[in-house]
Amino acid sequence: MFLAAKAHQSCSSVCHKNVTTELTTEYTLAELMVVSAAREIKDHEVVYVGMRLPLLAFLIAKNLHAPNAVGFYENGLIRETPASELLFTMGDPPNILGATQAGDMLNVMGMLQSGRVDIGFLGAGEVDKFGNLNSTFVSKGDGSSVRLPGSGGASDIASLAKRTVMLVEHSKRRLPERVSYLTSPGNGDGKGWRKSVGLHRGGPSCLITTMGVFRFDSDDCSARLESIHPEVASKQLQDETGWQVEITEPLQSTTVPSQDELALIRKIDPKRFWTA
Amino acid sequence: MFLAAKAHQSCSSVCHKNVTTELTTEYTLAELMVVSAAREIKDHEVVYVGMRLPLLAFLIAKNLHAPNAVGFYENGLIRETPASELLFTMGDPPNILGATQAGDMLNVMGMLQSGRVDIGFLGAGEVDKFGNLNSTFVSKGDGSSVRLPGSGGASDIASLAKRTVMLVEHSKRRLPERVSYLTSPGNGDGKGWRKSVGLHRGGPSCLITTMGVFRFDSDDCSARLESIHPEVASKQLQDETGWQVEITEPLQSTTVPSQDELALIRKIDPKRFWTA
Amino acid sequence: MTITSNPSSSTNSILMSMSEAIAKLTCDGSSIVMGSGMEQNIPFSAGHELIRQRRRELTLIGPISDILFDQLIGAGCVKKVCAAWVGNVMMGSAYNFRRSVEQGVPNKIEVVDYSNFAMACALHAAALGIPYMPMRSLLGTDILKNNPNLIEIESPFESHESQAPEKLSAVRALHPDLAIIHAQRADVHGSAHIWGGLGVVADSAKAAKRTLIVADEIVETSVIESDPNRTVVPGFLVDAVVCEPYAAHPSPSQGKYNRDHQHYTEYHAETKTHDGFLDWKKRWILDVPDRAGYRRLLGDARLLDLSVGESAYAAETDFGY
Amino acid sequence: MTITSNPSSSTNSILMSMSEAIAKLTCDGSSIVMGSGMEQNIPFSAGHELIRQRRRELTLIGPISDILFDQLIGAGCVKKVCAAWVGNVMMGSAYNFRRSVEQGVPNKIEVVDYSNFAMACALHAAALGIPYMPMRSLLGTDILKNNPNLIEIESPFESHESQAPEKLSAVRALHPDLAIIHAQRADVHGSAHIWGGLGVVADSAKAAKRTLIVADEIVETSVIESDPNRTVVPGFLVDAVVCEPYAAHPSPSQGKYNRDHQHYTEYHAETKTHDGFLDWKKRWILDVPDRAGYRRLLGDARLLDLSVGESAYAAETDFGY
Repeated sequence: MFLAAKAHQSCSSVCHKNVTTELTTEYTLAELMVVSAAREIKDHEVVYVGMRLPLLAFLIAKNLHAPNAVGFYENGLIRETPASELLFTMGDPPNILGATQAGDMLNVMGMLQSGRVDIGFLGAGEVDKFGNLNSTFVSKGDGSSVRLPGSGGASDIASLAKRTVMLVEHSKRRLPERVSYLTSPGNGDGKGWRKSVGLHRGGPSCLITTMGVFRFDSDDCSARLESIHPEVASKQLQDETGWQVEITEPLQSTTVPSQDELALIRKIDPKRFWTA
Repeated sequence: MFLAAKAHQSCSSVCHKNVTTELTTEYTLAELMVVSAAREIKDHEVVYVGMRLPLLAFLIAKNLHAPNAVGFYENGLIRETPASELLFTMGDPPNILGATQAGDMLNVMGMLQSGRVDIGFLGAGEVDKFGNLNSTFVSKGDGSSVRLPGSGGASDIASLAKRTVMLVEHSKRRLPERVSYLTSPGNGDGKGWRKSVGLHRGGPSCLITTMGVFRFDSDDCSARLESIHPEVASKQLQDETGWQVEITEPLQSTTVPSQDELALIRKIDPKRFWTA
Repeated sequence: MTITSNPSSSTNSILMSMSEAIAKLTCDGSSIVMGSGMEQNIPFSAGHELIRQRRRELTLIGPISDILFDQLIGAGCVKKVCAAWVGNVMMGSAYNFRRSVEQGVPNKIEVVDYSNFAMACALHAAALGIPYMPMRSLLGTDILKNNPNLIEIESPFESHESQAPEKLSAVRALHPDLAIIHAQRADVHGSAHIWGGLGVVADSAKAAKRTLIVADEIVETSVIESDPNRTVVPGFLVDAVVCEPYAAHPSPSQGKYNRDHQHYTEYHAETKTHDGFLDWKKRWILDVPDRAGYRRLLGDARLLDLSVGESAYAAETDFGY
Repeated sequence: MTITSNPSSSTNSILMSMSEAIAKLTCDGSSIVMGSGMEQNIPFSAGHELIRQRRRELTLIGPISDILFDQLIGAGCVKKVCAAWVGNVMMGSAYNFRRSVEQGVPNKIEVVDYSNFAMACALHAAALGIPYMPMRSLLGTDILKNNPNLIEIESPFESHESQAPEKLSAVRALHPDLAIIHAQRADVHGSAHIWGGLGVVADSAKAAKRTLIVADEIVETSVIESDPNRTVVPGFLVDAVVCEPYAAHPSPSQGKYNRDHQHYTEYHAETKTHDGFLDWKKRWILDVPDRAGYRRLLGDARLLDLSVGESAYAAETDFGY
């Protein structure tokens, strides 16, 4: 799967102070998103990694808290050990060297379809309150539309993984009430939708934006705000969200990156290609 | 595919004189069958080789008159060069060493299904006048039945190759009017049957027995005797055939093995495992 | 810049003995796919341990099976066989199979007939997580008529050639409880390198609920990871690894040992009667405790005779960057 | 005993130049699958020759396509794209694709949207010779609603979990006129060794009516045959072989050369406008006669920088017996 655009582009100049440790540590919003994504990976899980920020999130998780996680890449790679360098794409030479298995796309997609993938990562042009994603067309304010790159493997991951985690830049345009084109299925129009269309498992678990973290565990299968990023005001977040935000009380502040996490991110991405 | 039993077992003690060349050359019926089978392979054809005698027939053809034939083996091997030793099974080490491709069964079976195989070889417990094969159950005279090993890949080859060549020991029991169990489809009950059941190509081309060679080019898609082996009488052949034999006039005598062919067979199978 | 060494490679070994693996992964009534590598890499030592542990009511699954299925049938372990071909790949018929079907000796088994391709597609469908595979084979045959897992269907898309619905066959996905797979080499986590004809090996591991790898050799994870395209089964699919040299004897393991033709002809000659098979079983299975004992019975001279005479190494392949 | 040496290896070479191969195997209106190796082994040099030969009305097929499809679209060669993703694998959007769809510049293309898996299954179905593949993906999506080659079906077998018919999706087989496949090495007959992630390479060769192999290196047939498990495309499927070092640049060819990240960022920056793309096309495609010219334009320093820094050879594998 592919993030339709670089989700972190708008946050390159924002820095935050990490106030949970003794040391004052600055981090970027992209780093906060990567770390939040990495923490969704549990040890021993099979992870459909996807492209862009999740490439880095998987490396962080494998090196820190999920050493036995297994990475699936839709070009046909399976890794039980992390790549030893920053990846720009899943097909980069450092991702091939030392892979556990290298084969056809059908091998990894088949195991995704048969239910062997625990968690998949997704990006999109739009995400709605039910976790449906659009990475095909988005409408601009003036009535014209923007053609996005398309699903890639996102629709397959959204259809077939046991749960999915989405990473999207937070803006009213990106987070509409309902997507204008349903590229990758979330919870459709609510409870029971997935089963009714023939999807037997899975669905969105978590939406990580540049302002907060949403969880899809409500009765109606819509996104509830679980935590808000440091220095983001609730009103600001609501103003930039296309639906009425429901909050899980008490609203947490998103756990900021630890020193270990930041040190590792900066070791892997010293030039800050993904985390500027 | 597998020959259900060793088709040449009954002919181990029979020898014939080759009278078409200056030299008098003795050959066995198994050698005559192997050579007849090899001659069905044209250069550049894709051949689904199967097991037993055809393993040897393919080696003969590749070395003599069809150097560019491609061999398919259902264990997943594809060979553009012949194996350098006698093969007892398609999975023998000399067949793996030097193969062009070694992969899954689905690779070769898929190309068989998509129509890339020109000719396939089949054996069976029974063959009937329409070229249908039984390698599952045969009834004995006393009412009991014999369980044969089963289709292997024979039914797939019979369904999907562009044409098939069958090798069977000639006896009334082996050549009934109609098979008692249709394991591998020939022409069913005659013209139009294959299309009517959904088989879009292929069908039997040739039946090589220990007494003669039949061709399936008649209007009603049944076997017509094209040639009779040297020293076999027409009446003897009819007596050992379960249907009224139709003859293509003028009836030929089966072309006996050439010196080159015999020399090669004996070089490959010096202990006469297949050709005694 | 290297971030880290392999954090998981030195832990989580699932290496165990064959008796432990068979005890752990099978029970009476298990369905087991074996012989997925066709005439090569047949896991005979695992089958012999199933016989020693007196497993009963097994369902055996595989396209062909060679004499391994015949041995399990003769030993009374089997209730049902789902296969395309049961015999002796070198000699033709296998006598225990015939005795069971024709005479109920030692017990009557149910045979569900497939073709090789239908079996491959049944395992492929299961590996892919779909309920069936469409095919063009077997139409008009008695195999299709008699196997409830094979049916005729129509294509949901119109044909390019005609407007009429296109007839197809369909085979139901088959999910064995266990796949037993022989590999030339594996690491202690189960990631396995296999070479030669691969038959239905990869799909059988993915179709099965659990997988047992039997390897001629255990290697460091770094050996597996040096050539990921050679990996046919990734370790996370594997539940146990057993290391036993000559585990596939009398079938060949390319680059490790050759096919023991003599063993096939002897088995054929010695098992013509049920009593003959019982003698054979006592000698080759019951009276040997494990594969090491079996190797001793074969003897050093025969092992040497079967070993690789002339090595032929794969061309150098660079995974560097 | 050795019977014979390879009787076919020294004859029947289908080695030719890229301009010959593209002239021979394509025409206006051809449908071509490219980029089947995903982010690796993308046959850029073949795409550039299609642009130089001014092919028109092409249908481009592939799961993803990277900027190769974007270049062909910008050059006006394309009528239709069947793909899951069209962009710049490193940078996101690709501008020619957007301009074509959004503004009809240089011409309006038709886009038939797939997911990666649906594309893989469409080629798999064609490779297997069946009219479609059943899937469980894409149900409820607008991709399925808008692509006539994707439909909803019901399983012809009852479900294990429920008695109701099981909903599935189905994708129609896709048969391109031509597959263009990049390989690390091939022989003069087209048998190709490829390593790394294999994407949909093997199925694309079998799905297509004809196949062009573009290899970094031509090797003796004995090299191919020394490791038949490394062969992804067997020669009898191949219609032409072209040997061009760095043919896949700027995408990587594992063990041969690395990914040229800079080229992707520059392309992204320089093709924001149509005029910008025309300048880029003139410099990198029209003003170079062939891949040798392209390598000269890249320059020795950059080629050296992209070459393999540290080799990492696959573990020894013995095919002997």
